[in-house]
Amino acid sequence: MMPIPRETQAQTPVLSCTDLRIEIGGNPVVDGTSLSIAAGETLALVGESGCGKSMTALGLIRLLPDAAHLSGGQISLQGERIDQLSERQMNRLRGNRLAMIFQEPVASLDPLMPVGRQIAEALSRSDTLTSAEVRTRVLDMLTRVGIDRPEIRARQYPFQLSGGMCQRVMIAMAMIRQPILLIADEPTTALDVTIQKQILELMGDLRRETGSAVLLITHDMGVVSESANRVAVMYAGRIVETGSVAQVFARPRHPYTAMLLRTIPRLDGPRKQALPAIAGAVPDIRDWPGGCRFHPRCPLATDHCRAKAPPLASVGASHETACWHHDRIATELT
Amino acid sequence: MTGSPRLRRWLPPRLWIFVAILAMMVLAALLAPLIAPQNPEAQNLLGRQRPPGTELRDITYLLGSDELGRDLLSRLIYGARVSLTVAALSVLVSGTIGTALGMIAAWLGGWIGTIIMRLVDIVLSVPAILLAIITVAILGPGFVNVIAVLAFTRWPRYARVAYGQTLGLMNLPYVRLSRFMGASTPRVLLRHILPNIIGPIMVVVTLEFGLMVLFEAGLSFLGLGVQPPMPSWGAILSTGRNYVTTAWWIAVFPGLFLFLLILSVNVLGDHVRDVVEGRR
Amino acid sequence: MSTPIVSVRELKVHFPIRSGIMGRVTDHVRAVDGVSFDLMPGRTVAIVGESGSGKSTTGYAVMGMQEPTEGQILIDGRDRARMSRSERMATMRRLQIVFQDPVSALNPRMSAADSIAEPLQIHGVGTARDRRIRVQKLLDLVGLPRSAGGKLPREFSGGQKQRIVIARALALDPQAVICDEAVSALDVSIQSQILNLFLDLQSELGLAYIFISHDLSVVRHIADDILVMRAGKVVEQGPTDDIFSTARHEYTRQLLAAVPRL
Amino acid sequence: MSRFLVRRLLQAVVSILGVMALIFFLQRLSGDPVLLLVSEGASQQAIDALRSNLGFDRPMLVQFADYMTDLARFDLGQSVVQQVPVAEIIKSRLPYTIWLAGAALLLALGIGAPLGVFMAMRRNHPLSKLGMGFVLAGQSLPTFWSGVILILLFAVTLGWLPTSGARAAESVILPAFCLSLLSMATFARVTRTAVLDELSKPYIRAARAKGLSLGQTVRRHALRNSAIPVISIAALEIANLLSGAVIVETVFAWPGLGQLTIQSIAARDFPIVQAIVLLGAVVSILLNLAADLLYSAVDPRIRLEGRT
Amino acid sequence: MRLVTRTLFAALFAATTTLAGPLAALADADRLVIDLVDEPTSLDPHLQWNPDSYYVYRNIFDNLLTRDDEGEIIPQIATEWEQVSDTETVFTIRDDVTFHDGSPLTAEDVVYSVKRITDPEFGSPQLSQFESITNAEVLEDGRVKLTTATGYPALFAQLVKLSIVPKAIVEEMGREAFNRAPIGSGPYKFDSWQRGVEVGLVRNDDYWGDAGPFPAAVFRAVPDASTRVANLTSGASDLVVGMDPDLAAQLEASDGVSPVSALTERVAYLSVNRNKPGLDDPRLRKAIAHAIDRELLVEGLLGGFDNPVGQMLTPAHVGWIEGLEGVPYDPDAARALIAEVGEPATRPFSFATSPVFDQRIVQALQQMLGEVGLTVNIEMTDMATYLQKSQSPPEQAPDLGFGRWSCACQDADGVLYPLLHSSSSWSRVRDDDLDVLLESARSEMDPDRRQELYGQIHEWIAEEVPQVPLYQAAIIYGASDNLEWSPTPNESLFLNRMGWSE
Repeated sequence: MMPIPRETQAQTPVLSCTDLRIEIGGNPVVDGTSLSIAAGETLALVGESGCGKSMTALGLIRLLPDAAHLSGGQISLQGERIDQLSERQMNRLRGNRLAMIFQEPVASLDPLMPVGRQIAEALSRSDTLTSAEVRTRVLDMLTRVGIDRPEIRARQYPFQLSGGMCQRVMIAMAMIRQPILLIADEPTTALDVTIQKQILELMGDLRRETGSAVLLITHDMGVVSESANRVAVMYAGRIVETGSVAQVFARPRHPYTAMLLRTIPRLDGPRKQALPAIAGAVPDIRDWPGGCRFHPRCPLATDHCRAKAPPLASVGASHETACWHHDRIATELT
Repeated sequence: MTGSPRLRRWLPPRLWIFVAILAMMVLAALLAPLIAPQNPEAQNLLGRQRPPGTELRDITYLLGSDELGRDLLSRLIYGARVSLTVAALSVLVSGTIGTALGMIAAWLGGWIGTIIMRLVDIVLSVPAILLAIITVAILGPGFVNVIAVLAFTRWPRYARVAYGQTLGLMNLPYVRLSRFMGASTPRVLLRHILPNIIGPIMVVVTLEFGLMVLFEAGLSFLGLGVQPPMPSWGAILSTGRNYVTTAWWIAVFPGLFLFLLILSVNVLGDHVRDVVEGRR
Repeated sequence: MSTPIVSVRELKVHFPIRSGIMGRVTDHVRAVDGVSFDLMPGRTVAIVGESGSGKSTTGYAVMGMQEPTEGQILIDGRDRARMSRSERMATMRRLQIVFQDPVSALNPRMSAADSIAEPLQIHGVGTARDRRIRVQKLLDLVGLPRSAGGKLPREFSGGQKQRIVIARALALDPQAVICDEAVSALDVSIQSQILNLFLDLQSELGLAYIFISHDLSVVRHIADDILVMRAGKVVEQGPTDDIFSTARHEYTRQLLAAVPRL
Repeated sequence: MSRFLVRRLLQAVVSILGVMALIFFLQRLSGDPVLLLVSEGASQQAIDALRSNLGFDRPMLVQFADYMTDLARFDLGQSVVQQVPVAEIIKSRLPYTIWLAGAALLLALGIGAPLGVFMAMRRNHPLSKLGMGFVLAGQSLPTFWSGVILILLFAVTLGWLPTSGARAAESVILPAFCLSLLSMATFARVTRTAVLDELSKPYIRAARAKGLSLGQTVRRHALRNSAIPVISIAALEIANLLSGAVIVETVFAWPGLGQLTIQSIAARDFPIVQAIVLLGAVVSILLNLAADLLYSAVDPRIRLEGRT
Repeated sequence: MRLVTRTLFAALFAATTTLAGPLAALADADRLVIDLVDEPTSLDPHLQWNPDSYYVYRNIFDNLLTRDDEGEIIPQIATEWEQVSDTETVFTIRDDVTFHDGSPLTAEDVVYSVKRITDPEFGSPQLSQFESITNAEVLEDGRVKLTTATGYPALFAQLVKLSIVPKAIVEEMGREAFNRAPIGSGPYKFDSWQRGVEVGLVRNDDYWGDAGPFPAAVFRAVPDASTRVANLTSGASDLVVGMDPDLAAQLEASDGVSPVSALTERVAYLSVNRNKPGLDDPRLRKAIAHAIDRELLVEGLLGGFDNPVGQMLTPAHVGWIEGLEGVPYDPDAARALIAEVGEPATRPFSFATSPVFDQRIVQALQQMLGEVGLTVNIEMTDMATYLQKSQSPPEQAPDLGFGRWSCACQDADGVLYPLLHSSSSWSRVRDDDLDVLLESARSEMDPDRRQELYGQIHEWIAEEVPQVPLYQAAIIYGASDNLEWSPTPNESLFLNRMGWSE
């Protein structure tokens, strides 16, 4: 677990969003999410499938699928509103100050274009670089992401590279213009554990070198604990708990976080015993429950929970939770 | 109206007009004997090519009379019957044969599969017209044989789709498992494969339906369609085109109906495709 | 002691690589290259490894869905290669499989009850009425409401679909179930439910599992014995506790080190 | 790749032989041309003399063996009706068909494909609905009918274009347009589907995340990737265009193979029909081959790994 | 994508450059442009028998004899002739005729032409028109003697169709080359043949007779009638063939063009198969004849261009009996006869036809037969199948059939013998007495006696109804109003008999 770099805490956040709302066909998928990321820090946005974490990321970079649209909230990049920018202005921002990498590295590269050219594409749009300069920078970037023999690799097609290698290429593509924020959407989910470790380490190294902030979207609590400074836990379109990784993991203040942490088999836990499971299933977008959205699965739920959604409230230094009963968690759920 | 939003989702209102056109045509075809004002084959050689609205011997020719003095409206109503039946039956026959052969070819593979798919290539590589003429020459002419000709020349399209789709499905775990557990071939094909390829097949069906109406018209143009005096839209149109400047109605009305029919089928077919391929 | 339900002896599965105009076989992919293990009744053997290690192919070979190139697979001590067709059919009832992706494991056009009853139908077990009752019982067993039977797969969540798949696997009262990454595609909160279900079924029905997974924490939780595979070969094999406490092989240690700790 | 091609070619040769045999016997089951050739009232002796002169009195298998022997020597035989070598007739007609089908394909692809791309990018734009309406309408008219209307409008009334024939270069415009209507909607549809498919793939989003605009992304990435389905449809559509040419060529008196086909079948000019079938089969095989080669030109996975 | 279009462009460019030849415009105001249905199948006058070839090659070749615009047989290559005996005729050959290559036309060429076309090995489709000629020879005085097997009064009518080919050239060039670039002695020389497109002729300025006003003529193949009409009305062609009365009405309505028509020697008829159940009853056949209203067909449907006939001939034929009305239209009589026949008349009768024929007439006939209570099903097949069915043994042939017969000889023998004699495959009649009549009429050299014999045959037809004669068919052309020309019954397009008006 990384400590939060102290000197950046007071500054304007690199990226912040308040009350972000995203709808698909009239149904909210992201329902009033607020986040802020400081320079040089890694914020993990964690949650199960369908909780809206990927939509949040796509909303921030304004690349939502056709069916979805931003229906409210503000997004600021270094204090500057970007949610109202035109498509053209966003194009200038993307790849430059904001970059993103995705879950399936092989599918995220154009199968018909050599990878070197795809990296160069990120570079060649605005800058007045000669082709030789472009080439040098591409090869240099490939080296920095740990690819051997970059001259040869640059000429190869995605299908000739392994998944891990493709993710390195994606990272090179994203980092080549030294963005101030990298959004990584499940960057290691499709990879083997040993490769996952390498990629996470690479991302950490690059973050330290460049000082970029990282928004890491993941469902894997292990990944969060190993590579993030802060964590925001999402459930059914809302952030239910946020705080430093150390605080949240040591003392979760939301029943969902608490139960999620207990339900995962651990390398040091008991074997062949029933895991403390969370009952029920993640609700479908179309029928999210009223009140606190976790209440149907929550052992602490009361009528109050069913009637009224709890706001995100501070429970300690930069630790917030959205639960009416956060004080009961330590005693009743751990 | 609880079903309404669901209906709107499956069939947006802008398409209702096409459904209405199709429904009217199908209805006209079904009810032809009830709604046709005249006998479609009754000629009046002294009342040929009269413009729409002509009244003659107590008969009003609403859409005019044709080159033999027959009531064009009645012929068009009965023509709907012929054109739609020919198209529907030929699509049904070729669709069934093609789908079955395609599934079997994919499922059995080996030399049977090769033979079937080479047969597909063969039939596809011979010009359809050539097969049609030769088939008519051998089978003799007529309504049933037109359907046979169309079915004979069109089944490979279904076979190709069914083949490709079946190959894709064959390796899905549930199919492999069922097969592995000892399910018989007919069981797997009918229970697991067919219900899951019917969507793409339906896309071909809608496209082919429009094409079959056109094909029948083309055969009529070449003199190989349904036998006179049986009216099909294609047959009326192909004689009517000789009178475009002197008796425009003989060609314009069947042309319009044919156009509306195929257009509706095409538009709805496109929609079916979008729904099947999950693009909406 | 009793005989193993499944006994794998020096299993090899090679896939030919063809090349040249005549399609001559020039080489083989050694997908599985000499694997041996025993599965005792009521026990769980896990096969772990990264993608391409041959763990799934091993599972298919045990199941009989993949012909071995070499080696033997003994079911209740009898070599499957020498069985008659009807004997093979009978062994089929004793081994079942649960796939990784519950979506492609279910026919989207078949109701849950029909899917569950399919193995019974194919094997001609019972009357239609018997089968209906059996399906109800199976739904109870995997923790689905009885009303679920009439629904189509798309009406279920991922976890529920996996329960249907498990119910289908249990329809013929197998002694062993091969779980091929059976919880990998599920959400964290659902994964634990399904793992619990597996454990419950094991204690209730005395099932044995061959548990194929890449997730070491899951494997540690559920397995009695572990095979670590890499590139078709078993690099390390032994009781779960031994593997996790004193891994001998370098690759096992690498794998363990790569697992993110909570 | 090469193994695959060789196998395909071998199978193709067998298919062609199958087609040839099928057509050979089917045709002869449908009678011979002798009665069409003789004058009305010709005596039986005269009919028999002509039949024997043309060789139709021999057993069918002998005729077939002879035909195949000639074919093996690349001799397509003589036209029964015109009494000139078939090769010569085909040679004089083929360029017209290539010209017509080529122009029609260019029109269909040139209008249909960009329309499809536009429809994929701007699904709800009024122009894309208008465009689709136009091509669907074009596909919904029988060519023998739209052909007459085109002639009456552009040649007779407006006098802009020649009515028929192949006398001047602009003669091709009307028939090619008429023929292209058959395929235009198909191209628009397939292109739209292909581009939409590509647009939904992860690499498009990744390209957008690099800062490429939608237009740039489509131009640089989606188009090339959606080429494969369009190419395979193009191969099929060329075959369809050749079939459609039968009617269009008749209406516009275009001296291509389509017209020749229908005339030769009607005249039972067997050697010409056989030659056209052979040509058609060879063309469809060449088209498939060309499509395969184009795939590999477009797709490095096929080019470098021989995946198919 | 771009790659695809680029490749296509390249391919098309290549195609265009190779096509520059055929597509090059040959704009020329001095040409007469005639739209035929199809291109000639062959221009060797001995190798084909179809109108589209005939229209063209008759302008390239001279024949032994020809017909004037009134239909009288007049000299062409033969200046005069002498009937030496019933079976021998001697022709004097014109001595001022040269072929297009400059070589003179001699009696040798005439004899060669006769022998060529009558040689069964040669395989001429016209063989049967000339098979009665057993010998041809050059006499010492340079005249040509033709010998026939028996007396053959129709000989001259047949010789009108015998084109004279140059012996030396044909033998030198060979059959195939001659077919491709024929050389004759006629008013027009063969110039070019673009397969599938057009045949170009140029005027033979050395022609011994009147070569006509057009320096060049083009015969184009335009299969679709509507397109031919469009060509004519837009001025792209000057003369088009194959019009029907409805298209003629269209031409009437357009400026600058008109229909031009002539009654031909083609007789339209409904054939009735006497060998089929029901139809073997003469009363039913008679009823069928009574059911047909020829006047209505001609006036109502055919626009009055054609001429109703009551005998199986036309006034243009030798053997036509003026005033013979045949079976009259009498639907009541027809119904009465059908009632008498009873049950055998109730079965459906098949009616064979082919797209070549005017379908409106076939349908009108079906309607007329329907009105007297018969059930008739039309069976349309392509021409080859239709002919094959008609030629099959009488018991298997269709019940009814529509036909339009032309012998191109304007002689009763060319119509009645093949349609009625039991030896002919075109006939479904097997009647010994009739055979005797037909045979004597065929060889009877006395015109009056011959006419009498044909009168008896007409009566037999009216009584037995193997066919119901319908009408003398008109041929309708579309012509530019600038063109001056009167068509003749023998359906020829002689360019040297046409001219520009003004």
